[in-house]
Amino acid sequence: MSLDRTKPLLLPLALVLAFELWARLTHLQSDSLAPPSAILAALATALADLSIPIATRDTLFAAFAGLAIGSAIGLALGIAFGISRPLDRLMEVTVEAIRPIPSIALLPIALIALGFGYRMEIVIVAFACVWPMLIMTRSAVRSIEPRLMEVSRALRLSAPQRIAKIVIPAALPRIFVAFRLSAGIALIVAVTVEIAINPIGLGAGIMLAQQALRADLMLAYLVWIGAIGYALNMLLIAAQRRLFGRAALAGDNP
Amino acid sequence: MSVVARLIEVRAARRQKPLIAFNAATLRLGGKTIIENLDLQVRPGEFLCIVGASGCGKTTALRLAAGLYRPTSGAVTFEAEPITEPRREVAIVFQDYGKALLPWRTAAGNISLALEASRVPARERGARIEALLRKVGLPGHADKYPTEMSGGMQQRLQIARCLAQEPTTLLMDEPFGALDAMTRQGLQDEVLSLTQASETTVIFVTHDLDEAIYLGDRVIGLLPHPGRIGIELDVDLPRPRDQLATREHPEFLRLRRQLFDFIKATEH
Amino acid sequence: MSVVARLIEVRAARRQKPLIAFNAATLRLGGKTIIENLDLQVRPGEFLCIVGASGCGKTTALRLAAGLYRPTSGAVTFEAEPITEPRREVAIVFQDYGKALLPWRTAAGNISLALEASRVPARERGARIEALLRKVGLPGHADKYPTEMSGGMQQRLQIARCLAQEPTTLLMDEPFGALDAMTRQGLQDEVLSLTQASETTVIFVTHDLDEAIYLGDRVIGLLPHPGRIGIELDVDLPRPRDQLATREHPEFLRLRRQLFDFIKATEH
Amino acid sequence: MKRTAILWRVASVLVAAGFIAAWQLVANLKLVSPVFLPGPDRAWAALVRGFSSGDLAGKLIGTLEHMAYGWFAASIAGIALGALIGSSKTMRAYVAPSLEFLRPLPVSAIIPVAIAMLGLTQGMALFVIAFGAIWPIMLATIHGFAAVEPRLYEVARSLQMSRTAIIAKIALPSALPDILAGMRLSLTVALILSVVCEILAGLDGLGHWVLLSARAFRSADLFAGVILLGATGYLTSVAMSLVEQRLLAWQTAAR
Amino acid sequence: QTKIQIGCTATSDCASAMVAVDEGIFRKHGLDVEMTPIAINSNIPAAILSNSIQVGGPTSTVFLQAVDGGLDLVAIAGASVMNPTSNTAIAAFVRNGITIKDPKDFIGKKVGAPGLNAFLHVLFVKWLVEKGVDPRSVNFVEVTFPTMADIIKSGGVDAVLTAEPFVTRMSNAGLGSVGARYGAELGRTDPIIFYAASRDWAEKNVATVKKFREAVAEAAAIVNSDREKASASIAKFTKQPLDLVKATPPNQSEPNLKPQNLSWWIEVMSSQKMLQSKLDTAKLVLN
Ligand SMILES: Nc1ncnc2c1ncn2[C@@H]1O[C@H](COP(=O)(O)OP(=O)(O)OP(=O)(O)O)[C@@H](O)[C@H]1O
Ligand SMILES: Nc1ncnc2c1ncn2[C@@H]1O[C@H](COP(=O)(O)OP(=O)(O)OP(=O)(O)O)[C@@H](O)[C@H]1O
Ligand SMILES: [Mg+2]
Ligand SMILES: [Mg+2]
Repeated sequence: MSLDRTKPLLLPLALVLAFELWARLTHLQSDSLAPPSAILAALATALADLSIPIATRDTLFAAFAGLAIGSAIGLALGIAFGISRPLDRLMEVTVEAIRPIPSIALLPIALIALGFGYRMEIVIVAFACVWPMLIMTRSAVRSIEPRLMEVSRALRLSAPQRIAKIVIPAALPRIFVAFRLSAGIALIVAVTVEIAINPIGLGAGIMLAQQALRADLMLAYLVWIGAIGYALNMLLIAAQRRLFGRAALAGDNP
Repeated sequence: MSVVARLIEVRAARRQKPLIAFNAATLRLGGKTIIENLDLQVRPGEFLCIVGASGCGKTTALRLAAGLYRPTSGAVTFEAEPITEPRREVAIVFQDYGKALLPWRTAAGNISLALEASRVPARERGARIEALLRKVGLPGHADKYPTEMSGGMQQRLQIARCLAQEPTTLLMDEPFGALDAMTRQGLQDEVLSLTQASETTVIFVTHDLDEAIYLGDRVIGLLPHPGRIGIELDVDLPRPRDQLATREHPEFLRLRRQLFDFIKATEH
Repeated sequence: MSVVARLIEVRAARRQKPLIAFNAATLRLGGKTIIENLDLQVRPGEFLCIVGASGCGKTTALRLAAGLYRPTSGAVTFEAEPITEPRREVAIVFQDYGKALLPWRTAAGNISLALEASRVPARERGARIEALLRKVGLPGHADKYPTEMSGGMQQRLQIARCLAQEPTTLLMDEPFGALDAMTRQGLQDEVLSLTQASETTVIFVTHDLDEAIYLGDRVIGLLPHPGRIGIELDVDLPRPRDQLATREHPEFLRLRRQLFDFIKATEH
Repeated sequence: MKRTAILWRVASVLVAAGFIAAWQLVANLKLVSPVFLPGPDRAWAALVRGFSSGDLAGKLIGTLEHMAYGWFAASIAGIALGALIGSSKTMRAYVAPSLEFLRPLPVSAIIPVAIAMLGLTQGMALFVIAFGAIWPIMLATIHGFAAVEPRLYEVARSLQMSRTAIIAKIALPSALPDILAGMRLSLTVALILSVVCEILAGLDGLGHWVLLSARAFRSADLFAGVILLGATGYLTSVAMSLVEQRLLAWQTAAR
Repeated sequence: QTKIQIGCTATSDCASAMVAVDEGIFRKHGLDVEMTPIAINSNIPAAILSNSIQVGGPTSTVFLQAVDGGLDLVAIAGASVMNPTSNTAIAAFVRNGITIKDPKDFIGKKVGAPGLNAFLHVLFVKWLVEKGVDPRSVNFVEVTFPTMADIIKSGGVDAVLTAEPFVTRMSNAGLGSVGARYGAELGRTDPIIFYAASRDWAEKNVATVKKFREAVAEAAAIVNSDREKASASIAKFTKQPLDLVKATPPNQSEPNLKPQNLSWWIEVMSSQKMLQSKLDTAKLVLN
């Protein structure tokens, strides 16, 4: 049991040690790299003076709100496109042409339309989260066992019933994968928006640390973001188990 | 067939007002003609059995009647209306039972699906599920998931779900294929008594000739490549039928022989 | 059974050196005992049939013999070695044929899988696939995907894939369940001639009593809850068997009666 | 068959044209300052100007290169890692958690570190793009491996197929729909990241064009770049669809 | 108390506003000011237009390009100007293994600028032109300040356009040497950064603008005279270590801004084809 718990730590520990050693041996001098010991110290300080906790709250709020809105839209569109071939084909050009527009290129427009703050960040996060949900939900819905869709037709399930009782449960494991992916993307986009423009949250912290030439602090922020993302993922997996039990994990555990 | 005879036949069919009718129905799939020019009338309350060699088109014909396929040409009608979609009063038992069950729902949940579809209030469902499970010989298995059930049990579960629909028409595709002789006979009688009592119309696909004759008012044998009717036998055996008496009836044995010869001739 | 008789039996079993042996094998799944204290020896070259009511544990017993389950207690051995994993010389025909085929491979591709696994060179495969498809009555269907095939055709495709393995032992779970009488008889004779010629050992699960007696050297009837042996009949019918003559043999009819009574008694 | 496909595509283009018309309307009504949102007419004019001056074509090629290499690297690494983690308990225990830690790291913050480690090189860009684009493919592959019909694994076991054969012949084809959906997502991610990389690391490409246009407040030029990105996204997705149709023919046979 | 938000990048150019906040000068003038750090200078015009900030500190190049692009901005007060001190702080830093004796030696070199078409880049190009070198023969790429040292070290570029404290840091680390002090050679005294607002806001808030000007003027005096106070405020706003800030003198604050102060920039940028329209200096600065 205790070995099982340490297994995930071995690889990162080894890498960190190697990096520390390398930094010491080469007398690392850089404005964007710092030895792990310095990073840890900076992390501890920033945690203690509450700058990281406050920034975390801001970032997570924007990321979650955007994730909720974006994935709801993506889920709805993905199911609609997955069920209805005609709709999918009609929207193909539009969707595929809008999807690759990097929100970072449109940040100035978003800024002028919405100003600094949560609103702009949430909109951009939502925009980014729609697509993975849409694409993966659509493909999940398409690969539902055709016999099950026939069962729903034979029972004359109404469209909402069909979606609630057949489509979503059958596609749930994949929808969850998409959601986990989107959660990661939400965090990334939120931080990116903060780095580029929005003066709140972890991204702003990174930006300031960078401009202050505090590589240790900047990397501390990065490590912290990784930890948050990791915890978020664990939380989602636990929630998936708890909420949906067998259904969500159908075939998801070996 | 002479024109006059054909005319008389057409009139007779009109008088009987078929519930389900195939009118010169042809179906092409993947570039091949699977069913060709099928003409078939099923009267309300009739128990029609379909037999035929493996791959001759039985399942396909049933799917046409269910509205899961639409004919490439010709028509398939239900109460004289072309069938475009499955109807709620028509229940379908699929041949591949394993794929037709929701793996994330227990046995009770799978039956419940049909009850939910017909908006049976939640508090009534429990008792009805119980009764249905008992009917197909699965009492006490309500909480099992399909993957925890044997092949025969899954097959019976699917039948229970179809009965939960309280259909006026039952389309059954080899529903007892995975059952042992005794369970099978029990379910045959169960289906017979249910359908006779409520005048349910049944189209029943099977590869067991005895079963077809034992159950049916009429048995149709399909010929393969493409699927069309090769033999049509009216079964004039007294009802209610009895597993021992009916199977020993001389008419039963005669029909059996006839069907057997037909099937034998279709091979090769 | 007296101690002496038991001793003699044990010695006899030793002499025969069973190929597959269940020694007091017990299997618990999901908190329930599915198979309990099963003792069973299968001799090399023997054709053993297993019958029993739906859900009595036939499939589970077969999966134990295949190495897909490991017994909770007791042992299941192959050539006196405990079975821990499926072996290549043992082929398994699954009951749910629809799930056991690769949907992304054509009929030919599915058979090819077994040939690839035993490293048959690519240029030899074509001819062997051809031959196997013909053997199961599917010539000309090589390029069809499983979803484009009827239930019976899928079932036969799975059998063809197992034969491609050139197994010394065949474990078959209701392999002819979806087949019409004629196709079925053809395949019964096919399997018989194949296995007799190469001395293949077969464990054959079926719910068709006639089939069990027609094919088997020995027929075992399982009792349900938990699964254990309820009856064991040696089939002393002459070989090669014949669809007409064998089935009319008095011994056949006697065995059939006996099995029927057994199955009947197990219900309820 | 072919004709209906073309008709659908035409209809789809018409729908997109409808959206462009709506955009023009918004621009004409000046709902958003024209300094930031030019109409499609001005954007198109800027696009034509950009191509005729020869600048834009070069930038486009630069971006396409970044995207193609990054996506290719991400696909190979993502499928390989996904297959390893999806099929091996050991990998799952030792490696998967570290990857989960890396996944939420924003590329914009990675770039300075990557520059410090790898220098301002194409290799750095490749690494960063692949780093960001790998996740959809990897997650989809892992899930696809876990969702294989258990009966098929039993078939493989009874055929005594080797681990690699099981991966190649059972798990990968079964997971293919998932993997392709993941690759489709990654393709866009790779395109976006190419642009981000060009913006943040100053590499030559459309991102650079977009950045300079934005900085100079030439919104028409900026949208010319955006239009090119959209067109690139659409064309690559069409190519992807063709591949999918090819590889998933068995799935359409089921319908 | 009138509330206004001022947006600046993490440089010493807006020191007058920073000091005015810290020393309570804004409050004294009836202004409740909040300073917002802005990542990239070119975001400032959009931030002003969205009213996220009312006053921002764009560089001359950003401001002029924004106005050229059609944004209705107006300068309301001066922030920093070039002077001999700040001009010597600007340098083209060359990596080891490359020697620059003559401006012509930059031909064919890969030069990293912290922002293409931004302040240092425009100046450098102007310098090249003055020295008779065709700027198109130099290969410019973008390199942000924090990554300069690493890129110079790895040889990713041959030179970077940079300023203090980076010049000293890189010299001390032995990464290379100063190739040209082009700022000093140009010897200009034109504005680097000034405070700007949207014309709309500025015209509606004449009184506030007036108070702002007075406060900034008062603070500018402190910035230019009291380096201790200035450094403390800069360090506080930019979160840079105090030692690092103290190491370089802040750019000179100059609260007065005349329309003609912008004409040199307009001329330089026009000659570099960065402006498409003819800008009227009289309209650029609020009188
Ligand atoms: N989707 C399809 N595409 C192409 N051909 C198909 C498709 N479905 C069925 N077929 C072909 O149609 C024929 C009839 O199939 P069908 O399933 O109706 O047979 P069946 O009579 O039900 O056989 P069985 O008793 O084996 O189930 C077969 O030859 C089969 O290959
Ligand atoms: N994975 C499982 N978990 C729990 N119970 C199981 C599982 N698999 C099978 N069972 C139970 O074990 C019993 C025997 O199942 P098995 O599949 O062996 O029956 P069978 O004899 O093959 O029946 P059939 O003829 O219907 O296929 C059944 O009661 C079934 O519910
Ligand atoms: Mg069929
Ligand atoms: Mg079974």
